[in-house]
Amino acid sequence: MRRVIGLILLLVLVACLVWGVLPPIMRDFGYPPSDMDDYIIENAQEQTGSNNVVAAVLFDYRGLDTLGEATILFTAVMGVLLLLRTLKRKEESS
Amino acid sequence: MLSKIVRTVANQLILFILVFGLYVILHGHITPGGGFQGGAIIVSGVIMLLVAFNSQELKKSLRERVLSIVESSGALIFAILAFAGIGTVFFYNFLVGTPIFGRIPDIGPGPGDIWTGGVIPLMNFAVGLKVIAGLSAVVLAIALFSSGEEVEE
Amino acid sequence: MEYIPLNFPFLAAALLVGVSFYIIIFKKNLIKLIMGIAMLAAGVNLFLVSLGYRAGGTAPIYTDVPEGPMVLPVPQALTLTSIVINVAVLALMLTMVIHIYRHTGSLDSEKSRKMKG
Amino acid sequence: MDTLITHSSILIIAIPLVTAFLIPLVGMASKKARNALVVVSLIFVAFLVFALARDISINGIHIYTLGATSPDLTIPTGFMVPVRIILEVDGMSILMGIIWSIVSLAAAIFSFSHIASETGQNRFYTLLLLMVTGGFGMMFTGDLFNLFVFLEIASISGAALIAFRTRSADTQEGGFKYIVVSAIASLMVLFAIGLLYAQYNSLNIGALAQVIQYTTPDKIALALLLIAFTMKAGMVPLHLWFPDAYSVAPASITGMLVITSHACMYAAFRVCFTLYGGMLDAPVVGWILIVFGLLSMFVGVTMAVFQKDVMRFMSYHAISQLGYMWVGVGVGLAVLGNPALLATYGRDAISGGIFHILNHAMYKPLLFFTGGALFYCTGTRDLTKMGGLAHKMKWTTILYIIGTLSISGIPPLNGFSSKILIYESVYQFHPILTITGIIVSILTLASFTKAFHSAFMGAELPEYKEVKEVPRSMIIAMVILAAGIIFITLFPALIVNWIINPAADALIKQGAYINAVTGATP
Repeated sequence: MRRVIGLILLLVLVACLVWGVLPPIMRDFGYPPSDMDDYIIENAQEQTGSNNVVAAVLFDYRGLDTLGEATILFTAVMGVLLLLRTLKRKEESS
Repeated sequence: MLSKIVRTVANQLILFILVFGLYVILHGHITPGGGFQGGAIIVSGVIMLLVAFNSQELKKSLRERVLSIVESSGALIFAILAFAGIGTVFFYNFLVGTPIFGRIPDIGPGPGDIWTGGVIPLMNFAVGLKVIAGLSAVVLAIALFSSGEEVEE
Repeated sequence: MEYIPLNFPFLAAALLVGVSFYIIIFKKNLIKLIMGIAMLAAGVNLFLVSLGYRAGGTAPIYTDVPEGPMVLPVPQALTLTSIVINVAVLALMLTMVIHIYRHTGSLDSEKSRKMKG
Repeated sequence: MDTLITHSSILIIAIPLVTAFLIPLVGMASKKARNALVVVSLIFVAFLVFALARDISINGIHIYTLGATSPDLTIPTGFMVPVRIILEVDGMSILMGIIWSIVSLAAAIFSFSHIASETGQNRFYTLLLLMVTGGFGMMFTGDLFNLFVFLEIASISGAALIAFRTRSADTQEGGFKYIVVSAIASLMVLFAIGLLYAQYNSLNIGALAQVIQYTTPDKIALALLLIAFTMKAGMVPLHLWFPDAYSVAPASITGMLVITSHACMYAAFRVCFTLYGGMLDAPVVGWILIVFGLLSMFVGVTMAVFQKDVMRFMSYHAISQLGYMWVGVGVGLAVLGNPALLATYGRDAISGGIFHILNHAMYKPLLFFTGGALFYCTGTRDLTKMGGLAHKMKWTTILYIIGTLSISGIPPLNGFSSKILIYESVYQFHPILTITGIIVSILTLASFTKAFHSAFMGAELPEYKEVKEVPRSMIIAMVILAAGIIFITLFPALIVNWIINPAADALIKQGAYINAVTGATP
């Protein structure tokens, strides 16, 4: 019974997603609206001095995201080391 | 531990992987790449060493405590670079126009100049340091953990 | 390639998301569950990066680039962020699965989840 | 001081972050220095939050543009839409910030004794501070993608902390469930962000709210966002992971996890009220929130009656209490399009829901902390094995009574004042909501009395002869929260006028939020 309900929900979800990205609903692939990105492409060299516009977006325009991303990596490393710590104590003591 | 051929090749290859990774990190602001990508390349080299030798062997040269310190300092450098702009605004690119990485390239397509980008190359470097240390620590910890288990039982 | 019928890359991403949801809901093995989440992440990343494509565009890097339009840089940056985030999540998940396996000796989600109710 | 206020929103996010990076280095040198660093940084953050709250009550919405030449320069000169990440703190955000600063401080102090016997403490405090960062980031950001990033920070560190005690399988399963749920939820959020970005080429909430059309992809995005955030906040059809994860974490972390649930709830409100706002098909979404909120209230409290594990028991009550907030705010959302009804009872319903968030954020961590204190002293979470502890643990008993009276809405205490606000306003919308609320309240009181009886009352049990009162730092942490409860109890009108009503207005007045981004070009 749970399987059937799950399957129905899944089909509804997939149908919605597929329907939502097909042409009449979604815009055409390859022709995005691009106000913000055009501004970045035009001004990145002058404002940040970086030839790589993606690097300019990562470290300048959306710097906090990258700081967050680095933090997430740090968090995961800390988490992994935290969870694997018990055995290390055992190794040291034995 | 794999055969001698694999170990020898891995020993030679790691140098090239390191150089390529460093190139990708340091040229992150003018060519495709950056701290994360270059760091991932170098960590793939570390994983190669892990496969060729074993985790106990690798632990002799890469200590987790050291890796942890390097990772924390990489993150700190990044955060401090972001903080340094707080005279105007957090994350302000304060090095543009100064002698350190401060040149502004010719607008439009061009050959690229290493001394551009303001704080971006420095941040790339900090992130690269962090990714190398962090992912190596994760890989090493998981490998040690699973091999330690086998040794115990 | 000026026009791509049916928004094919978006469609592929949506189907990938659908398949991975199937895996997440119906597979009992914890490793398969993690693979499902990795696939979900791949689908979402594919969707994000294909949002930025501009017909005939080049990579948004000015070093020795041919003249012409450039693809949008922001989706690429978002995708990069999201990839790194998923690496972090997967590492932590795998660590927890190692622990679960050590404690229960099983990777079956039905068996390992003792506390129901 | 002015400079400090100008930069306060980013400092509130960055100070715990930098402290977290420092802790592995400092912790190697000295344990005391590390603990002092944690407390000092959290107290400083709390000070900044209150200073910022005062500033917002005077000057309105606080804006901070990262990386621009001036913090107010939301839109680059000679351009129409925001490009950079903008932090936007309004009444609602700062209310959540105040809650989070108090609870995280209490949780950090509580942890000093609570996990004193465990290994890996440096990493524990690192992750705790990272969780604080993630929470503040979620509350203060004005950018959708940034919201996703901070959501991930909060949930990854939360999952690692849930699994902190690696010796038992339960903690690992709880942590694994939590991280799976948050990974799926955050990827759904990311897909929704992609759908919105595809059409409007913007990621800023205010800028999106200005141009949003409520087309079909927008509706799909709304559904994805709401499912994801309600799943992470533990609304009923998607609540199965909630008690499993919350009951096994160290008690201090459980207290903080409750607030991350509130932060996800805040994100859901932000999406409904601010992002979609006037374009939203408000009655439908409002009724969905109300129906599932009622289900949460009822299912949570009925499941709680059968629980033997004290933390599980309280987790189910948390689900039930979260239902009140969904109902209160859901009623407000349902009448959002109708100014007359909104003025008569809609705004009060929203205020009630938000006030209940504040109250719940005080008494639920307090109750979790007392549960953690019981676990600390007895080594078990099973209520049937406890008994007669009131003789030994006087402070814990008194604090538990305060929490119980408050959660059941007994008249003088703060739980009552928010519940009465919800009951009165919701009654005008539909009487059945109020009746359900009162029934659930009575059931809550009954089950908490039963738990009180089995843990604290009765004869002293022989196996607990050696039990002493918990260490001082745990009592201090609990007293901080109890002081919050008593303060709200004494001055409910003051709190409502100063904090709650501005927060409710911040949700209702979508235009102010948009103007702060798009209209502030100097």
